Amino acid sequence: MSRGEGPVVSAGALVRLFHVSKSYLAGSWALRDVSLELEKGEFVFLTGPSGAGKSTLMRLIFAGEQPSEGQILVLGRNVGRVGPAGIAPLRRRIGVVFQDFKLLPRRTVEENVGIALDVVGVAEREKRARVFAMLKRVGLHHRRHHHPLSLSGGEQQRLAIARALINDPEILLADEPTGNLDPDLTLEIMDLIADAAARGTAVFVATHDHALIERYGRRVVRLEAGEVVHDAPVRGPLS
Amino acid sequence: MSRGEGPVVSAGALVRLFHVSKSYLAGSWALRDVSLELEKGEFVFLTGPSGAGKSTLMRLIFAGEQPSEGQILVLGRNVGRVGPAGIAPLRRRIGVVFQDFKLLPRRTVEENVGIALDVVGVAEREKRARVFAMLKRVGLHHRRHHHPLSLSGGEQQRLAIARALINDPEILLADEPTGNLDPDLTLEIMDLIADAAARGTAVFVATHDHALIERYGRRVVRLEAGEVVHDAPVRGPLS
Amino acid sequence: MSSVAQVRTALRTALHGVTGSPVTSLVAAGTIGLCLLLVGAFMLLVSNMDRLLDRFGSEIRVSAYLSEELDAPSQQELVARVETAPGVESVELVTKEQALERFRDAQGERAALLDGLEENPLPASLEIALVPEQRNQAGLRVLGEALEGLPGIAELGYGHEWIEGYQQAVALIRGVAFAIGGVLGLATLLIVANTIRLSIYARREEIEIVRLVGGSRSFMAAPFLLEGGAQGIVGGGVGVLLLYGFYWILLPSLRGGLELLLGYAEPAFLGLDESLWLVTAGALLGVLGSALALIQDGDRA
Amino acid sequence: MSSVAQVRTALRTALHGVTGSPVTSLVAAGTIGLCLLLVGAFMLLVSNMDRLLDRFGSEIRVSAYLSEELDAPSQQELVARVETAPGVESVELVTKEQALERFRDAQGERAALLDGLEENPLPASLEIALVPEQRNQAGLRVLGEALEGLPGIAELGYGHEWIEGYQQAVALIRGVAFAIGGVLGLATLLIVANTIRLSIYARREEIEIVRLVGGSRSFMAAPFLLEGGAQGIVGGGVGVLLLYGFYWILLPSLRGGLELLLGYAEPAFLGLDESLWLVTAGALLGVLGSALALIQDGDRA
Ligand SMILES: Nc1ncnc2c1ncn2[C@@H]1O[C@H](COP(=O)(O)OP(=O)(O)OP(=O)(O)O)[C@@H](O)[C@H]1O
Ligand SMILES: Nc1ncnc2c1ncn2[C@@H]1O[C@H](COP(=O)(O)OP(=O)(O)OP(=O)(O)O)[C@@H](O)[C@H]1O
Ligand SMILES: [Mg+2]
Ligand SMILES: [Mg+2]
Repeated sequence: MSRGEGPVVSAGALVRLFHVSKSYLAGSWALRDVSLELEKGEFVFLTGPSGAGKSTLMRLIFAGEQPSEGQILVLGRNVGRVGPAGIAPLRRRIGVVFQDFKLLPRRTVEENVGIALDVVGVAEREKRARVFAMLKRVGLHHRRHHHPLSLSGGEQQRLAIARALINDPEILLADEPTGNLDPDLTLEIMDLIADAAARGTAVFVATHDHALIERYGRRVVRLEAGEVVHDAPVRGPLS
Repeated sequence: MSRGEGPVVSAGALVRLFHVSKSYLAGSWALRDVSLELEKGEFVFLTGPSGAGKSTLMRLIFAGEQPSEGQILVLGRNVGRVGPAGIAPLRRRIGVVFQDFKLLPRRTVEENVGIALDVVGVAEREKRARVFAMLKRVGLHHRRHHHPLSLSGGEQQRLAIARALINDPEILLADEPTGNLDPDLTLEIMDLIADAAARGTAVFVATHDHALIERYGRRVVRLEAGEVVHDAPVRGPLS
Repeated sequence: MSSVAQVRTALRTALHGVTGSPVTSLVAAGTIGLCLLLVGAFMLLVSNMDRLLDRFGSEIRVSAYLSEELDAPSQQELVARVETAPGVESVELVTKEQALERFRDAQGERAALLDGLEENPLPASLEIALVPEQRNQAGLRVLGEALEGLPGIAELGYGHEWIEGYQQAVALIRGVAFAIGGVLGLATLLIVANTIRLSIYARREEIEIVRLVGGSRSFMAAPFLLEGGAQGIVGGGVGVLLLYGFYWILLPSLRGGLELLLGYAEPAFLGLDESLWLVTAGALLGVLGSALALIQDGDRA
Repeated sequence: MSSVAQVRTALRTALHGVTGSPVTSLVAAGTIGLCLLLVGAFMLLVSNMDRLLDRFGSEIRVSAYLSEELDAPSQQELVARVETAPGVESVELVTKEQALERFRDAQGERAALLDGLEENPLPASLEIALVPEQRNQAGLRVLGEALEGLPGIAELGYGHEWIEGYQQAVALIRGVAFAIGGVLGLATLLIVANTIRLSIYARREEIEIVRLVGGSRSFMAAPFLLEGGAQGIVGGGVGVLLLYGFYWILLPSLRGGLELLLGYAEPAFLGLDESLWLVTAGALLGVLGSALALIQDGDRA
């Protein structure tokens, strides 16, 4: 699934994995020899059974884990070499919807979204306006002063999505972002994500929802036991 | 949706809600005037949009919250009146799959399942055998010495299901139990739950997955903005 | 559920608590240890001060001046009789000659003054030491009454001021020790309770989950109480050991200073019973702290 | 990001930390307060003991015995000259008559002994007090050399033993104070660091999340340092206030005891500067404790 043996830089590739393997426990592989590219504006579904390595792949991209083997280039940087101080600036350009949301329990809904702007230093007034607009898009503006623990599962998930999108990230990694949403909301949220892709964000969505994949008809990468068993391009030049 | 105005006790009803309302914040209702019964061996899907009150309904049944209005009878007890000391014995007879799993992060997989037997005082040897058998059924026996945080999302969900089922509960409340599972696993897990119902457990499954509902074709209770808008019996005598 | 099984489960869970969050457990045990180190250091200070006071107190003596006409055998007889009086520890006979010698010694460079004397005007006396419990005004009065009727005793010298000062010094030092000990004890209790509270707070999620799966209050609380007790015992042991370490490091310089200053230096470490008392206090602190924390925070879980 | 905005964000986040987990914050501040209460109580004890020693020290005097032939005007002249000698605080003339009177008083019930004297054998003398800094062997030597050449002085009485004992008492008490202070300070530092560490541990999840959304190390750490500092200031203030409270409650009995025992009782509270020093120490402890905890635990987040 590469164009030659060595890493070839394609102009628009925001994420490039080159023969990446990851092993948490000696003797078992969460990911095995994965090579793939994600270009600007590309929208890719990542699928596969439970435990196939989808979340692991995402964690490697935002440097939440280091690969056991292989190289990962994200936004032009080799994440294996940026070091602790380089990780934060990189993460500010990546939006992540975590499978378990990772919301701050003691901050309000508003503050949970705002933190993604705080870390890049957006001024208070602008921040407030952008947060409100984003919360409105996911239908949580009326809950903005509440705490995440008082939200329903689906509301928490939408909050996580709002935080990931607020900063117009160059890369969006969404891990099972609609698992707790009803079909109508799922479509609304997916449209939001598709919008981001249309504006140039490279999007990676992990999902089990085949109906969704069929409906959107984008490139699908399928993992099984850590290996890429299927990579069907719908748009974009990759194998 | 009741058979008359007063609470009529039907012999097999394990859960009875009678004009139950719940308000977390003054002026808004998470549940509104909900009355329903759940009988021994009954298998009911609970559906509805995000924030409709599905999790709230479940929390009321296992006494995680107290109703603002109305009465709730669970296993013959009025949960509003059992008091703090009576709640624990009640919960030991109810299995719950929480939407956010609620696993003990510092215990192993095995111990997370075993805790449900510890609280009722099952002897060590019997416990070990039962835990192993249950983990095998959800496909996690090879991970039994690991910690939940090292499991994938779907693995964690299966662990939560194993803990809920280990104690052969009289009532099973499963909140979105397959949101992180692939279609094949979803069916396996739902069969496990259906088995429990066949053995007499009253089962309540909250889900957004219409395919699932159609496939199993059981009674469906649909909530919208806290109100029951639909309660279609497939088996069982209600409404 | 059999109580043996219950205890086993609680023990196992407590062990998990320790191994599962070693940071928390070690920090709590360490804090208990440090607090008990302070309490122990204070106890050490007070107990040594007490011994010092006791030694000073042993120099409290009553002088019974004898009449001039008493001959040596009668004096010896009197010594024997006084020795049986209530509250008397020892009796020493000081002859006229010894009395003058002592007086001369006490004058130091002015001793030459006494060369002008024609005869020895000082009487012989009995120096009577009291048993420790009687070294106070009441003891003196009792002794005085007992000696009153004895023939051959001309006058009693009580050294009232000296004994009054001694009594006051004892009272003051004990009072200050009591006040400081009270503050220290209270502070220790609060610090330990706070620490354990924080460590339980760090695990509030765990508590909530155990409650949600039907764990009773005692099922949830028992491991924390056990863990608190274990932390307390470890902390207490560490505290005593640290104290012993400091004591041995500081001992030589301390001994030197005391010897020069007081001509007396036998500082002693806490006894075995006091050391065990400290460890027990640690265990109690741990259990109590956990109980307090569970009562305060448990209501919200 | 402008540094003003950074500071504002950090302040806001620190405030959230406090309001979001008041238990943790209050417990940390309370522990700091209690520790500083102990440190403050100790400082109070030491500073008062120091004042007491100073007062005792002021009674260290050198006696310069005058030759018999010196007449009154020459004696006065000598007083004026000695007053200008190095290290001298004050000079008092004691005539032959005064000397005998004092000696007689000192003998108490044995004063009758002196009735047998034909003439007064005691010389007149100058009682010379030293300035506090010179109340030691070196100061005595310097004074001795200065008085050496003066006519009319027959002999110097140094009271060596007394001054040696005083010096040793000061050294011993300061040494013990230093040792206890060291142990107390170390224990305080560790207890506070432990407490803050636990409070940060209770929020490790939060730290992890902030890091995951791209918060830099300083962005993550600043609020904790600020919060630690604030807790330290509050704790220090509370500690000083508590100390003051205890002081006022115990003062009357303390004063009574001291007066009876030493004929002297002016216990004093810590000065404003020392109180501020305690609060500052609290702030430093808070910040340092947070920094330590972040360094130790941050590596794993
Ligand atoms: N920290 C870890 N330590 C050990 N094993 C891990 C760790 N994280 C993940 N794994 C294992 O690696 C494999 C891949 O996990 P991953 O979370 O990537 O799966 P996934 O594809 O996201 O699955 P799911 O759909 O269930 O979320 C799983 O078997 C998982 O148990
Ligand atoms: N503790 C709480 N405090 C305040 N509001 C709450 C609390 N818990 C739930 N709510 C609100 O009550 C409503 C119903 O919540 P509930 O969790 O029951 O929804 P749900 O049907 O489970 O939704 P989902 O499918 O998204 O999980 C939501 O609007 C939610 O925000
Ligand atoms: Mg996953
Ligand atoms: Mg829900």
